[in-house]
Amino acid sequence: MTTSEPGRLDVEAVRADFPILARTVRDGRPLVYLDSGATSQKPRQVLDAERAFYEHHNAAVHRGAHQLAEEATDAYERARATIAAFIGAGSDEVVFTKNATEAINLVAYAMSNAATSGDEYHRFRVGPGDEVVVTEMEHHANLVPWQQLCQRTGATLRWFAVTPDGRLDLSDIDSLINERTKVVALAHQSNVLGTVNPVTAIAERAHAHGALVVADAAQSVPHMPVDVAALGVDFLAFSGHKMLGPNGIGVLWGRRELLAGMPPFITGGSMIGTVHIDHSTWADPPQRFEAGVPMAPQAVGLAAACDYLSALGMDNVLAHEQAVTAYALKQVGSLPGVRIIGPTDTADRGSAVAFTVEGIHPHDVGQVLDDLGVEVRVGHHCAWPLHRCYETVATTRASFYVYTTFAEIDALAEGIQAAQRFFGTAAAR
Amino acid sequence: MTTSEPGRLDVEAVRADFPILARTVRDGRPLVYLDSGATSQKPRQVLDAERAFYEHHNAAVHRGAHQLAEEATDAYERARATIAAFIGAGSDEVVFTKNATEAINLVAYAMSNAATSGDEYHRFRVGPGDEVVVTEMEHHANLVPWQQLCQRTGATLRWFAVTPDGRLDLSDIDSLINERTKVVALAHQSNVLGTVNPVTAIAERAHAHGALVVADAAQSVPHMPVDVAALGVDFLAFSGHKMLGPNGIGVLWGRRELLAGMPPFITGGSMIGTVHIDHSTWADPPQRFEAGVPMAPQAVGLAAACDYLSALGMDNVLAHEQAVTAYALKQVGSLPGVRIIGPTDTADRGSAVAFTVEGIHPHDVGQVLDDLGVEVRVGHHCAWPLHRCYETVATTRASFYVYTTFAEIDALAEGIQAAQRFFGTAAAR
Amino acid sequence: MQLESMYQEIILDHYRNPHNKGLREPHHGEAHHINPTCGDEITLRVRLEPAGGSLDGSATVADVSYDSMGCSISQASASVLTDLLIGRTVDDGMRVLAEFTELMHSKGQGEPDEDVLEDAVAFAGVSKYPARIKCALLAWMAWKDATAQSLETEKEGAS
Amino acid sequence: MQLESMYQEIILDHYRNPHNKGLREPHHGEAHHINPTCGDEITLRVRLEPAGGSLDGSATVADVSYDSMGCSISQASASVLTDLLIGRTVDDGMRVLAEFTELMHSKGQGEPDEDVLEDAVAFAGVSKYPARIKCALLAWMAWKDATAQSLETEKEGAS
Ligand SMILES: Cc1ncc(COP(=O)(O)O)c(C=O)c1O
Ligand SMILES: Cc1ncc(COP(=O)(O)O)c(C=O)c1O
Repeated sequence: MTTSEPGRLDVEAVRADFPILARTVRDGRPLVYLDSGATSQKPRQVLDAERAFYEHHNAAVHRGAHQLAEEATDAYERARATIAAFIGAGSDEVVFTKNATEAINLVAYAMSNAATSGDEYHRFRVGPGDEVVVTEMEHHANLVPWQQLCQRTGATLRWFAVTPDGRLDLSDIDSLINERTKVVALAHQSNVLGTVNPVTAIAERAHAHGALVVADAAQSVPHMPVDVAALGVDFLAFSGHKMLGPNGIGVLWGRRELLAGMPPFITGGSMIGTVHIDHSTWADPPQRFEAGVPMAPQAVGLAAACDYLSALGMDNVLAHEQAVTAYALKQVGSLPGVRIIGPTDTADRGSAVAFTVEGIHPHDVGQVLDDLGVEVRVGHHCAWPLHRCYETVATTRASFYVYTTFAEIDALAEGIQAAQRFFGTAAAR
Repeated sequence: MTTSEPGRLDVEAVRADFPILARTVRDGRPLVYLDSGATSQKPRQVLDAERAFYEHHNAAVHRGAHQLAEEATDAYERARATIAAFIGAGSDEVVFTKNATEAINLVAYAMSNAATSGDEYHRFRVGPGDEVVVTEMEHHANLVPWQQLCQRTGATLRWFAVTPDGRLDLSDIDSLINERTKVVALAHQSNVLGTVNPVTAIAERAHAHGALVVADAAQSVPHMPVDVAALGVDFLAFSGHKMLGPNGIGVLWGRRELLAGMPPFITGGSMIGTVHIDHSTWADPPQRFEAGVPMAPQAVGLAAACDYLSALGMDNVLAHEQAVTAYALKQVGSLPGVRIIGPTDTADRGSAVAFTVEGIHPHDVGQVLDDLGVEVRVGHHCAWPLHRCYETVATTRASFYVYTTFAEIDALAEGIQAAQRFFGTAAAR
Repeated sequence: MQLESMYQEIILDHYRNPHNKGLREPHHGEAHHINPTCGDEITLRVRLEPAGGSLDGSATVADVSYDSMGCSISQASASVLTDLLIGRTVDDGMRVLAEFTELMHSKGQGEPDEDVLEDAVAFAGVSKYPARIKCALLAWMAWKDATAQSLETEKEGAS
Repeated sequence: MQLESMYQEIILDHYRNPHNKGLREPHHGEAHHINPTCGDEITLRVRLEPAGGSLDGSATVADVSYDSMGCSISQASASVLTDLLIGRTVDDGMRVLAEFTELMHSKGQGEPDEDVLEDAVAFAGVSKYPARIKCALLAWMAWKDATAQSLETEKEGAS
């Protein structure tokens, strides 16, 4: 068991902020939570911020002129500014959604809505002959909405393949991205492989052909410093719950001029300019894309999460995760019968470590680990096409965050060996 | 000032559960919160339930096999069962959305998606020649999505007018609802007038012509017992935040066989059957309509809100609000220069009381009230077409809930008189 | 370790040496089921033998064969299913299915009837793990579908 | 009561007796603005007089007239605007607009320059009420649009 922590975070101090990490599971075993890629745990500071909103300032945002409504609106818009600053964006470029999934659907539906909206929205129209490009490593959230856009509009879906070592195969980029390409949608960081994709280079190619670029940043914004200006994409989607924030809130960032020229998705109150019984006009972004009473308490919670991460320093968060990941790749990757799915070193690679264990189905690996208090995810992790590339239906995935310790990686490696002993597939080392 | 409370709620005991009601506004004035129609306040029990989820059971629902994921999934599905029981529905008929707005958009988008989905979804297709019927009293959330559906599909929008006393004008129902009608969407209870519409009778007429009926229950489910079987509609939408629950969660209820035959709206993880790189199939309802990591903590909070309301008894809630409303209609309605917009007695009428004050703009009325700590809403309340019917751009609206006291109505009436004195429009009584 | 309560020896035996695996002809109905959370799949075939003139609930389950990919629980459950159902009448099989389904939803509280479920009682421990219930039921749901299909085909053929 | 800090006598006077209300001809530009939260509206017209040969920032705001519906703040603000801007150059007017906009976003902390803003300093108290800032700015935004339009029209005419 390793006791020193070479990352630049005081992990024990961090852990003390997360009430759930003190609990036990199964027969009183300490919780070893290695499923932050699915959802992260929340520090007290985030829960307190959300609760304080409810207990002191709760009102419908942007809809009232009384003091509570003023305070609620102010808290909501300050939260937007904090979150915008966290990714180097302007406040008016940050749209709140319920999660990354809605954020991506927003863009995909706006593009099909453009067909039946005014000419001012022609920039977003797609139809037969146009192409939409994704990758084989996408999470279903950044794949199915584009399949559906193609189905609604008659556009054609194309995709980048992945290489056996877990990288995008860019060899056919010149034919994949061409003058027919209208949008390129890809993960900034894969939730299975951990791979960080060369988004900036691909975006340049796409922009040369006038295509829009949508980055699924659900697994990057929580784990590394992300600056939208430097990244060079047009839209960026992420979820609050994966970055220490509450559930029920996500973000779509979009370039100011693109949001301004984009038709709405969900329609209703607070996103309108004027409403007549048979037609309506729209508010400016970001309001245009936020129909209904918004999730202000969750926005406030997410801003508290950004503050928490900023106080740790995103460079330190990244360094800590790189160290933990390197250790995991070594400790887990060196076990006999274990195959890492994805890059085996930490270059351009984040902290999801997916693997197979020879002769044991991931469900069974997960069950043994769970019995030992080690909580990992098993299955296709919402990336079914990717798993087909590796000729496996499912993998076991451990994923890490600011509160992950080296001792927890040791527990994982020991758990895998326990599974091998239990199912009799490997001699004990 | 009235001190006895003829409603059947122990309002003081209820108020003690709501931390925010103890605060003061402006220059230390007690908060008189009369804006529950926009959003309700939350009892400690709801905030505690949500926090307990985060601190003890937080994990991604329906995505993990470990103990935390089991507990989270179990809590989420138990919440669904509680909420379903609250409206007399089956669990598998309750779809979680972020708010009522999304719930209504879900149905409207599913209907346009049906055009480009398989034949099994033909039941939901609309196109040129088909008609969509709404009413002039709709909240924008139940109007604009239908305008947009018509714009996407070429269907025609038609609408019921309202009468001067705030009821639906049903005189032309036979021509409005006919064999071309595909969907009738209407408010169960108006958020401005308070009017409770004869939804069941209208639904019968619609069903006779094979049309679907969508009820916007955002203002009814929080305030009266609602039983979906008795109501006779096909879909019902409401928001958690208006019924003591958290923000960021809403509900679409739909008839089992209709949900089963409806194409999805937002697509992504957890709503799929199988996913291939170029096509996908769907899970059964309700999962089909819940893409992405869901807002489980908010679902748990909403279930706690349902439990809270059930413990009070929805009959008692209704009786209390009827009593408060009757008192408000009398105290406010009898002020010189004040005109109630909507029914002036409590028959088929809920607790929103909108009014105009002669010679004083609603913004200015609201400002004087706010200065006295009385928090009401001013504007068109997201019902702009309705306000045009009454030849006014805006009204002042007071709306009540379980914690509203008679003394607060007195404060409202006194505040209106203070505004009249301040602007010199009426002699003091 | 609570693992033993879930992975009973019987289950591990069936997992390592599955019975009746491999698709066989002839068959009346075939169903392909997938567990959408993990991607596990089964293709299962049913052959019925009419008791009297027509295929109905009194028909005998003459053969069940399958091909599948999945975890120990889903594999063992398919194997146990074939042992249990081959040779019974359809009506009887449906009763076993009902009993097994009830056991799976018992959250570890069920008291399985060993006379009816035989080896399948070993799955009682699985019911404590909600995420694994689908694994245990996968083959059973496929059998239900394939059997319904067999009866349907017959009806269509008859009409 | 903090009401008096918001509803200064000057504001109430302009509200009760608005100056330059009612649309007038001729005009170069017209803008129609709506406050989407309350439905208040204003239609505002601008007539410019060129200083030299062409219409530009040195032109004089020869007339501003408007028709509007709204609260005391929005009505008084339109009235004050006309008093302040008629007779100034466009460039000057834009400076007043900038100063007024800054005051409105000062959250009650602004120290308005009375030489520039004259009667408009009375709106300082409004800046403490975020929901009312839009009311105070409605006419000013319309003036900015109508003026930009006037200059545009001229350019188009010239080219
Ligand atoms: C009648 C009615 N319908 C729909 C809505 C929309 O609810 P939400 O904004 O929570 O989606 C509201 C409240 O704003 C309402 O009062
Ligand atoms: C890469 C990636 N994209 C998108 C999503 C979708 O996020 P959510 O479910 O919060 O919408 C996830 C997580 O589930 C993810 O890992």
